[in-house]
Amino acid sequence: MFDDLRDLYQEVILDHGRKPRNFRRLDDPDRTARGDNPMCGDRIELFLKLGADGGIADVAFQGRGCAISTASASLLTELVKGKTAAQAHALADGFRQLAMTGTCPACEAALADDMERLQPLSGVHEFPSRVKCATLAWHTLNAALDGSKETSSE
Amino acid sequence: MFDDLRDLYQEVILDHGRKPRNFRRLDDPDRTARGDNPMCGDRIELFLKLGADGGIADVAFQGRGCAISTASASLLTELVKGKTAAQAHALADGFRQLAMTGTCPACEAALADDMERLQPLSGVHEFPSRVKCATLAWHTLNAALDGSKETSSE
Amino acid sequence: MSLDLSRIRADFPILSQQIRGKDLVFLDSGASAQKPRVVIDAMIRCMEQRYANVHRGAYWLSEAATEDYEAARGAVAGFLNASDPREVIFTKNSTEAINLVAHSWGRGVLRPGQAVLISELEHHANIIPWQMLRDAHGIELRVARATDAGELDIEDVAAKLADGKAGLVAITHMSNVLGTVTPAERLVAMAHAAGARILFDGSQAAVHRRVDMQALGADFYAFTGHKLYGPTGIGVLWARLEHQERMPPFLGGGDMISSVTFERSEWAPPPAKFEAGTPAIVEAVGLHAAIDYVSALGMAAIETHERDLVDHAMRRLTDIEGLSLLGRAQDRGGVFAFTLDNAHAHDLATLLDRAGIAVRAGRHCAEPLHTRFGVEGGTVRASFGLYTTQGEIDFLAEALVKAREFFA
Amino acid sequence: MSLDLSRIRADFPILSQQIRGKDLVFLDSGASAQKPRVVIDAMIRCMEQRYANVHRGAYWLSEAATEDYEAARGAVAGFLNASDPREVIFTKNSTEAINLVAHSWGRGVLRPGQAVLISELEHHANIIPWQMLRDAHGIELRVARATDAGELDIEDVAAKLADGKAGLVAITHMSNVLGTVTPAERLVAMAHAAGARILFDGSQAAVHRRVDMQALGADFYAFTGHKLYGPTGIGVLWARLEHQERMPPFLGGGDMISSVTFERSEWAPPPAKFEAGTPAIVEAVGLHAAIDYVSALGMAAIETHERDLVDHAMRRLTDIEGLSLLGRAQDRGGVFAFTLDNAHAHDLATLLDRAGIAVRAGRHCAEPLHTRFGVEGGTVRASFGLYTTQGEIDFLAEALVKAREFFA
Ligand SMILES: Cc1ncc(COP(=O)(O)O)c(C=O)c1O
Ligand SMILES: Cc1ncc(COP(=O)(O)O)c(C=O)c1O
Repeated sequence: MFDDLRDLYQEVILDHGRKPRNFRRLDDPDRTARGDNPMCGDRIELFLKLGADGGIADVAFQGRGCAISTASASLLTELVKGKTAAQAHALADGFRQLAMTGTCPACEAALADDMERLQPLSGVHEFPSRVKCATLAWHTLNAALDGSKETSSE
Repeated sequence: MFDDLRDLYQEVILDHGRKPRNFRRLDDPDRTARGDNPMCGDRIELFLKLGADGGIADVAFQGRGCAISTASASLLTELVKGKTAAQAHALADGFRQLAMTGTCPACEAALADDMERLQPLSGVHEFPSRVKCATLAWHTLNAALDGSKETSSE
Repeated sequence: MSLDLSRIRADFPILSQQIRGKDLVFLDSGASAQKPRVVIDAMIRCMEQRYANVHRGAYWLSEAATEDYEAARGAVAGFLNASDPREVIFTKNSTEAINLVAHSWGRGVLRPGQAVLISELEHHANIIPWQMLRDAHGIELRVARATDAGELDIEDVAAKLADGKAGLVAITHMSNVLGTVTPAERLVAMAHAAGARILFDGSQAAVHRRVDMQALGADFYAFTGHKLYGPTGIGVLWARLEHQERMPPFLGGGDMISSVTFERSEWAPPPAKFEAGTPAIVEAVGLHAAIDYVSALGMAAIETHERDLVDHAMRRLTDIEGLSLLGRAQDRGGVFAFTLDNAHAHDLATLLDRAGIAVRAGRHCAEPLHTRFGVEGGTVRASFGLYTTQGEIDFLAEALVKAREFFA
Repeated sequence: MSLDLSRIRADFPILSQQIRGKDLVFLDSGASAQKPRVVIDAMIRCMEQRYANVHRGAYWLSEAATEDYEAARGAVAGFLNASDPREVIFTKNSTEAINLVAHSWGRGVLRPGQAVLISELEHHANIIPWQMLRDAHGIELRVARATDAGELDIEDVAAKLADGKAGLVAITHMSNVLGTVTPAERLVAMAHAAGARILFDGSQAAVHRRVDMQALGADFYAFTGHKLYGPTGIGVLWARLEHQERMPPFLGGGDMISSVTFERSEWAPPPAKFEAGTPAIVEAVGLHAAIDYVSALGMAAIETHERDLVDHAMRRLTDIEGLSLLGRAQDRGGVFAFTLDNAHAHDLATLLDRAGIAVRAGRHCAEPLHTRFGVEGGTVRASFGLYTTQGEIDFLAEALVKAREFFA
């Protein structure tokens, strides 16, 4: 009945959705931001710890969301750790592109490995109402890096 | 081009429209009322002088209106003079019936002569947006008799 | 008299569509209902044969359009068994209807310090306008509780009316999440006994039951065209003339005045006073056709059909492991909100969509109600229309079982 | 590029109708325009194939409807050359659009004691909301004069802005009675130089000219769908995002909030904040089709055609003995209001109707303007659309001559 949905809900997604990585509060974070998707009531909180060089030393999240937004946030935390703010913004841009169109031809070669790991989320581009679930964490990341407190994917 | 409109604009109407009878203010009236038709901006003022018996001793009107509302007011003044309030109300009811449907089968025999004189206005029933023009003066008459000050045919 | 479902379904062009190769199983009528051909045809005829702006046009087309527009008002009055068509004010939807009352009657008649009593069952459309009135005008906002079964807690209503401070009770006639139908007659009696006026948000109820303004005795009643198989862009506020008389206008503009100078304007008599600007002419004509359609089927027959659907859905849904229904009111209509273990509402809706089933996921514009029932994320909601079949409910139930496996 | 009138007329089903055996000569487009087949078809397609409530539906039909609704917003933004589609707020008509500004921006941003400057040219929709704001909020209402030619008296505007008390200028972009087009760019410069914001009532102008928000630089612009060959039940308020951010919402309800508790609610970002409740989905789709239709013809071509009609009408109408035109502005569109000796406007309209000519009689929701021009009763108004022909104007002129004889 739902076989063609295995494209959207690939095993990686279901796995990260069920057992999100870095799913906790950071003590004493340097930056936090909240993201809201009023459409489905999803809400996440993202915590960043910045290194002396301004890079992302640690990152974690909490909140409640669907499999897709949870998996996306979970993958995010794995990928942006160790990146500079500029690198993280670039990856967020690339991911938004991927989620909306299914590919990111404009993405730099430097992002290739990360984009590869995000590939399982590319299926959302066929589900307009779910794109926002996938991008929520990334909007929130941008907001946290820019120092704004709240964001909404609507 | 407008030949079939001779039914609506019969000579009587055009004549009363051009040269309305009793078109003046009454000095020291016992009752006055104003009638408004916001649809076309028509506005009339009706003046009544009552006799010792409560009957309509004199009646006149002023204002500005289309041929139909002016003719209707003019005919009204000719017809209700000398009538009791009850007779005038009955005639107003009969006329409203005539204007809306083209006839007044329910009208009492006592009204027959008056209704005959109002017959030229019966053509308005085919012009829904003009019925209010024809009935404006009669609404105003009712209002004057009942002692209310203003009325609107809308 | 029972409904001939296959004939009815043929009346709705959209229902015979295939979506991604699957038959459409439309279970989101509570959000907005589909339109029968007669409604579409009435709108076409209006635009092709009898269209012009209404009122104040002294020519045939404008007279025809005015006649049709006012006939629609008459049809609504008949549908509600109102005693006078002037009690019917056309708005753009329920939301505007409720805002109109909050704004005009709320600021014009309610006094600061008085209270408005709503309930935990409300749709945002019957919450936010009163919050805005509270903040602008200094009234107190009280909220009557819902019981765990999802019914209105009548004792709490009584308690919150007891001090006589409530000037208005504004309550849903049927919850768009739980399906609960509130005891309207009783609420009218309670409100009036406490010296308060009462407004019903009938957005859901008017679609599923016969409502009768003369029998009910309420003060205001709001509903919306697009849920009643009519077009978008039109709603109704039924309001007693005595209230309309006392209310200042809401929107200012053409057609709602009787005279204008720059110094002051005089308002037109009700209901024109509340219908500023060019109204939704084509939509009124469409709503008229929708009312004729449901009236010809018979609201009683529709109610019976929906009662059968509710019983059937109750049996099928409560059978499903891991499914939790929100609310189990005695008196309820065809709206079911639920959660399923392991599956977030949004993921579930996406799965069902792939099977051709249209349901809504989220909080259905009733966030406080979800909070009340401890649902943090959202629920999936299946809501029925007069064209819904038991077969569709069976298909939903099967799909839910499979969906649970998918996410297990 | 000129318009192919016979093809265009074939696009409008209603124009091929006979009314009481006479060809329809529809000269009331200023009140509401007729609808081309593409608009009707788009609405049918919406209801038969792509209908559901928008936003928050995680299924195909709702996604399709949402896409169509938002595409309509994009089309309006393109039509107005707005820099961002979020500047486009859908309302039910122009009247609601102006009331929205008067209410939200007026009470939220204007301070008591500040002034709003309107003009003698205004439609009631751009008078009454400001009177209501004056009475509720204590602002001063100023009225710029019209000259005897029916133009806006620019010196009077300057004088009334001179003390810097005006917070808002709210002026028609084209008079619905005189046809006068106001010097919009100049007014923007004057308003801004005086520290005021500026709103245009574009209900008439947007139909006849290309309007360009980026070039104009105004703050608010309102227009209405049904005059632009679109459906009833939909209008547009274009508003800069910075203003939208500062404005409290107008109607409260679903879709305009981001979170709700009974204590307080948070508003959704613009423009959702101003679109409470189920929007006019089908009507937005119809308006989109109307915009595509006029855009394909080209606003420049439409303007040229209408300029020819205006020149022709000027010649033909000024030839008629006993006819007095209201206003003779240099820059004008296809709207002519006049009186005729011996014939009251209403009688005249009835006569013309019998010849198949649809014109409006009265004060056209601009009572103070009629007072200004010394017209006590009303005028007859003939207004043109893109489908109007010179032949129709000739026919009107002949009928007027005969009508004068009729009443002589
Ligand atoms: C100049 C002007 N402003 C405002 C309006 C009001 O438009 P609507 O009735 O669609 O709100 C009209 C049309 O009636 C108009 O011509
Ligand atoms: C109970 C209830 N009230 C109000 C509304 C608002 O209706 P509308 O969006 O048509 O204004 C709805 C529908 O969304 C509803 O279900």
